[in-house]
Parts: sequence; structure tokens; C-alpha cells
Amino acid sequence: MRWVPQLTILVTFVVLVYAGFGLPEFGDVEAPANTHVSDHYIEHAYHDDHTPNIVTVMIADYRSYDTLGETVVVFTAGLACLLLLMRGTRREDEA
Amino acid sequence: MIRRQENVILDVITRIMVPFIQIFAFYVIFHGHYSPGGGFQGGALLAGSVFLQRVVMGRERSLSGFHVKLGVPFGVIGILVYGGTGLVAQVFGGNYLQYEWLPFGLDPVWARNTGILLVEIGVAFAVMGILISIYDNLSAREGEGEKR
Amino acid sequence: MSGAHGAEAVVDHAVSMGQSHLPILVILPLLLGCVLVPGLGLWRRRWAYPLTLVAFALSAYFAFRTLFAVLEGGPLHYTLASWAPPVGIELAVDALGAFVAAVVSIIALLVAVYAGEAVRRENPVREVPFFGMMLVLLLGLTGMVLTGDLFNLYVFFEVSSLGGYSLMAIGHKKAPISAFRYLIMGTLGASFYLMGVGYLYLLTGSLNMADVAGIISTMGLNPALLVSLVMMVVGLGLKMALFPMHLWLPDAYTYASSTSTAIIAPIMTKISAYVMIRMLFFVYDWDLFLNVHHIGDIIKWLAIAGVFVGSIMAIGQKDAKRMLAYSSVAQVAYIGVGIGMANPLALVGAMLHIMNHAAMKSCLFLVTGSVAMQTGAQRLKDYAGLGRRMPWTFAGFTFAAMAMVGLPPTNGFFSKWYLVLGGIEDGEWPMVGLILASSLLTAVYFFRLLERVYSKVPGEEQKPAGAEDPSFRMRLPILLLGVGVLVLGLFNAWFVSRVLSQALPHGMSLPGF
Amino acid sequence: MNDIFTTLIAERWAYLLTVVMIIIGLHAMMMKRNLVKKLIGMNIFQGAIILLFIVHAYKFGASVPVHDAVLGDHPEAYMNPIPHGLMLTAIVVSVATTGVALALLTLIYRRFGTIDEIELLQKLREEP
Repeated sequence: MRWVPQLTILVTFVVLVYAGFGLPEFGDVEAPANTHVSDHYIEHAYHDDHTPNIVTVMIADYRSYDTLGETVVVFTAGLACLLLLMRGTRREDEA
Repeated sequence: MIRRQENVILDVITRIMVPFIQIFAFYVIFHGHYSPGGGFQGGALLAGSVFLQRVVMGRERSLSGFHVKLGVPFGVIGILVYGGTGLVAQVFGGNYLQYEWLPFGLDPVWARNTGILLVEIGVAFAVMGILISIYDNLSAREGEGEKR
Repeated sequence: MSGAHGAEAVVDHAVSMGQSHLPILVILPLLLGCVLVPGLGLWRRRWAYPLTLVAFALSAYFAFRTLFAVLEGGPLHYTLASWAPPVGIELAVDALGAFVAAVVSIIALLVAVYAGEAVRRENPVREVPFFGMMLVLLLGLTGMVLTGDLFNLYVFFEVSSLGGYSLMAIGHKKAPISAFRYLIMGTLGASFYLMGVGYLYLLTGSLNMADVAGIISTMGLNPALLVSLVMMVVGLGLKMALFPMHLWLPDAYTYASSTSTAIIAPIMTKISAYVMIRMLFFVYDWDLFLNVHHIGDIIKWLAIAGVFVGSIMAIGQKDAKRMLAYSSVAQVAYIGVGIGMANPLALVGAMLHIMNHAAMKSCLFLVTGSVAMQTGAQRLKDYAGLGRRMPWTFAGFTFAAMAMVGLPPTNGFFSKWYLVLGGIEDGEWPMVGLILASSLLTAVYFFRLLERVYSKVPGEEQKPAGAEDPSFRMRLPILLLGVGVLVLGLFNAWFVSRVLSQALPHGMSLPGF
Repeated sequence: MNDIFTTLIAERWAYLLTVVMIIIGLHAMMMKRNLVKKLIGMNIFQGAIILLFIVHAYKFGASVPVHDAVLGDHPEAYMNPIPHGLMLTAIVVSVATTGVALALLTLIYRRFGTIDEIELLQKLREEP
């Protein structure tokens, strides 16, 4: 069964290269990703928030719910470390 | 176990560096509106300044800078600031996180500007507290983790 | 220019008020709870459990309000910060989402009732962060269910995953190893999902599900689109433990503490299945990919293979939790069969099975947890004669086991019934035969266990100490779920005609409704 | 052949580089015995996905996505801000996952005294 991981990796490589044929070119100004919602953000961000940094406006206002989730992810990681490595858990670990 | 040795040069340089790192962190947080930066990056820098103290001065002596017990509460405060900003906006009539309803008496655009600042501060708090908490829990010797 | 433009933008994009706040209210109690429980709990320990219960109860209450609101008034949309999609993020709750959210939150509430005492007995030191982590887990899962945004789904995916990994690491001494394997596999799955989102974004320029669906329906076939679909199926399949990507699951479920398993096993894989349904049927053009390009056939045949592998492995197990874990592999695969067949009846079967399997599996894992706590019995042979000593517990167990096999009045029968009907509609007779045969395999291991539990009277020397029903608070969820299995079975027609017939994707309708 | 060369290497070389990085990460995740190396592989994998988003945010002749009075509101003057913002979140998620993984590894090392997968599997088999 040694060949299973290698085969998986090879298949993934082929699949990913195949996907390349459908993607927009590098640096393409007209690519859909660079026009549809992106244009709206660039055109409106400064006027909606008086904030020049478009990325800040995006993560903290247009998509602030994502950033809330992101903060919760960080909090979860802290809680997980607390849960796993709390003091007083050592004795029970040895049992 | 490696015995920790006092090193005057490291100690002094840490004492000098930490305030500068922290001031730069605040700059990154509050200047996030105008240049790359923001809550997460600033919070990580703040946490980094505490890591430096922890590494150089040792665990016990650096507790006066930031106590181990403060990590999770800082995270809680951060999320409450973030979620609370959204909730206040919702209570005053908007949708969740709709900053123009924040009761500051500002016009919508500037209210949103303020809202962004508030949530960035929340993120910075949470990231700082939690990163320090993770570091403390991971670096604690066995049985030395956070006591609750 | 800027002032006028700004004002106009506000008017343009601020959606008019009067949106129902219900969807966000499902999430808010969990969000506040998951920070307040550790925050206050580490300070005043005895507040942790009541707060947890209140948060779960509020969330379940609003989830049901949402469900009934959706059934009456159609899908709810809630734009966060009032930025209309695709600019902002919206919570888009249709009948399917509201249904799954209600199921998940009620199961979690019942497990939380059980957890109050169970965690105190199993892990007294870790009590407070454990409750916080349960809330985080449910926050992530409901967030995934209710959101209408692809990337937001990824964020909540990771919230729930991190909660899952850390809960899985509590319990047996070996639990961290299986949890680490689960972490590697789960992160691989989530990353594959993120890559799928990435390709979709690069092709459409949008992240809103409805918007993306509209754009790709006019696009035609593109290599990157196909690869994004494959990536999502593989990534979600990993999290859902779809055969042959199920290898992380048995160890993880076996070694985790009973409360962790009881909350993770019933809902986590189901939510991945729900997301797969959401992606394949509501974002991609399901008819094109699943039927015309035969991706559905691949999913379907892999899934039925998973049913058999899971059932046969379950027959060979000696440990009760490991047997249930393998049976989870088999049961989740039924959902995969329903997804792969991609016709209305089979899809209704898959959706119904999400609810039914969540109910029966949580009941079964609660029973194994109670038995392990009361008597220390974990191996199947130690279960002999327990049915007489713990009558209430095993009454619930019996109902759930009957449902797993698929005996008629229980809910398990009806989900398989719709799967079989779907197979007949497609003319897939081999599949119909295989589904029926797999029920027999399930019957083998559950009836073997039930026979051992009830009819063998053990000798005096192997009488386990403390073999009696657990306290009322631990018994109540088991009994409610056991009765629920029957009630859900009897009222399945209501679910199908009132809820699930509204939950079908565009271009699908149930014959006869 | 020439055609494939143009589409893949001349026009999408950045994408191909991310694919190579993804494969390196995947290889480390699947083939390495040491659990920390697996974790590093996971980080490489996630980093590669972050790059996959970021390279496609690039526009020829555009500036950073910070509004500038000189450049005005023209979309073609700024890079695409969306992948940058999304990946900020993804980076944080990756950091958080690494934190949880390290906590698990610490726990494993405390209990078993090793983080080598083969040795761990052996210990798993030996103990009940």
C-alpha cells in the first residue's frame, strides 16, 4: 500500500495542472476575479468609509462578519490550548 | 533543564526595545485605515513584545509585564468589543454590524469609519491575549500551565 | 464628487429595513456564550454550565422560530452590515438550511443536558473550557448552515473543525494521536474546500453562493470549474468520512470522551454532508455535473461501497464505540448514495437521513457513554445482561438500534424507503438490492448486541458494580431521543411534504406534492 | 506542444509555482514520519493556497489597494483587494490551526515521549 500516497500526490498534481487551462492569465486586468465585485470595492470603498486602505474597508466593513469569524477562530485556538494543556490535567493524563 | 543565566545586555536591550515595539504596534493598529496594517498585525506585534520579555527575562520575572492569567480574558474582551459593536448597532435599529447605527451622532460615513476602528481594536485585543495564552500554555513545563 | 457619490452609494446599497433578524439570532447566543462561558466560568466556575444551557436553549429556540418563519414566508435573507450581496455577506436561510439548523441545535441542546453531569464525572478539571468548546463547535456548525457566502462558510468550517479537534483529544490516553490525525485530514479537507472556492472565485469574481450559481450556469464547462467541483467533493468527503476517506474516523470516535463523541458524531459529519448538498445542488448545475457528466455515479458507487465496508467492519468489532463508529461510516454513506443518485426522491431520502441519523446516533453514543460511566463496560461482551439492570437506558438504545436497522415504525425506515424509491425511479435495480442487503448487515450487528443485552443472564461473578440507570438528567436525553426516533418516523410525512419538498433545488420537484 | 507551453508556462507560470508548492506540502503531509514535519507540510500547503489567491490578485500596471487621490477611483489603477482581505483571514486560520496542532503534539509528547508516527503506532498496538 506504499504507492497509495504517491498516487494521490501524482493525481493531485495532474488535476491541478489541468485546472490551469481554465484559469485567467497572470496579471490579466479583465479577468472576472479582477472586475466583478472587486471593481465595486475599489470604486466605493473610499467614499463609503473615508478610509483609503481598501483592504481594511473590505475586511472590517463589507465583510466584517468574516473577520468576526476569524477572531472566533483565534479565540478557539486559545481555548483549545487551555483545554488540552490546563494545569491540573497532568495527573489525570498519567492515569 | 537548562539553567537560566542573568544577562545584563539582553535585559537592558529588551527593556529598551519593548516600549518601541509596543508603540509601533499601536501605530499599526491605528494607522490601519491609511496603510497596510490593522488589528491582527498590531495584536501580533503586541504579543511579540510580550514574547520577547518572556524569552529574555524568564517566565516569573516577565509576569509583571503581562500575567499568564490575563490571556484568555483579553481574548474574551476582544470578541466582546467586536461582537458588542455589532450588537449595539443592531439594538439601535440597524442590522448586525451595521456601523452607521452606532449611537455616536456621526454621519453614516464617519460612523462606519469609527466602527472599523472599534472592531480593529477588538481584534487586536483578542489576538494579543490569545497568542500570549497559546505561548504560555505551550511553553509551560509540565504541570505549570494556567491554573484555574 | 466624493460626497455625492458616497451618499448615493449609501442609498444604493443599504438594504431597506425590516429584514427579519431571526437568522443572526440563532448565532448570537452561541457567539456570546462561547466567550462568556470561559470568561465568567474561569472566574466563577458554577456559572459555566447554566450559561451553556441557556445559550444552547436560546439558539435552539430561535432555530425553530426560523424554521417556522421559513416554512410560512419562504427563504429568509439577512444582509450583515446591510451590504447587499455580492458586496457584503448575507445569511441565506432556505427550508433546507433552517431544517438542518433546527435539527443540529436541538440535538446539541439534548447532549448539553447530558453533558452537565457527564463532563463533571469524566473530566472535572476541564469542565469550563469543555463547555466553551461545545458552544464554539455549535457556533461553527450553525454558521456553516446559515451562511450564504462561500468564504464565510470556510471560516465557520474552521471554527467548527478546531472545536472538533480539541474535543476529540479529550478522553482516552490515546485520544490526542487520533485527534492529530483527524486534524491533518480535516485541515486537508478544509484546504481542498478553500481551493475549490478559490477556483470558483477566479472564474466568477464573486463569493456569494446565489451570485456564483447564476454566473456559472451561463458559463459552460471549464477545466477549472470541473476541478473546483472535484476539490469540493474531495474536501467535504474527507470531513464527512465518505469511503475511502473514512480512515481517520473510527480511532477518533473510539478514543474521545463520551460527551465529545456524543456531540461530534451525530452532527459534524452531517453538516459536511449538508454542505456537500448545498454545493452540488445549489451552487453547481447539478443536472450537468451529477447526471450528464456522471460525477454522481462515482459518488454513488463509492458511497454504497462505504456502506458495505462500514457495516462489515462494524460486525467484526469488539468495542462498542468502535462498532458505532464504523456504523457511522456506513450511515453517512447512505447520505452519499442519496446525493449521488441526484433525483428528487433520493435527495429527500438523504436530507431525511441527516435528521434521522443525527437522532439515532446521538442516542446510541449517549447510551454507550452512560454504560461506560456507570459500569466501566466498553467491550461488547461486557454488555451482557445490562438490559435488565438499566431498563430505561436500554429502552432508548433499543429504539435507536431498530431505527439503525430500518424497522418500519422508526425513522430509519423512512429515509431508506425514500432512497429505495429514488433507486427505483432511476431504474437502478442493483443499487436497490444493495441498499436492502446492507440493512441486513446492520441488523446482524445490532440484533447480536440486543440479544446479548437482553436475553443472557450473567453469572454472579461478572456482575459489574453500579450497573443501574444513570441519574435523571443523563437519562432524559436518551429517552427523549429514543421516543423521538419513533415520533420522527410516524410524522415523516409531515417533514417530507411540509419541509423537504420546499428544500429541493431549482429544477427538482417531488412527484405527488 | 507550443500551445501548451504558452498557456501554461508563459501566461500562468505563477499558478504553476503554487501548484509545485502545494505538491511539496502534500508530500510532506503524507509521507513524513515525524508529526512536526507533517505539520510543517500542512503549513506549506496552506501557504501555497494563500499564494494561489494572491497571485491572481495581481494586475499588470496596477498599484497597491490603498486609495490615492492621484490615481482616483479607476479600478484598473489598483490591485484586486478581495484576495488580500480573504487571505488575511486565511492566514489567521492557518495560525490558529497550527496552534491547536502544537498543543496536541505537546500532549502526545508528554504522554508517549515520542512524535514519530511509526513508534506511536507501535505503542498504540501494544497498549490496550
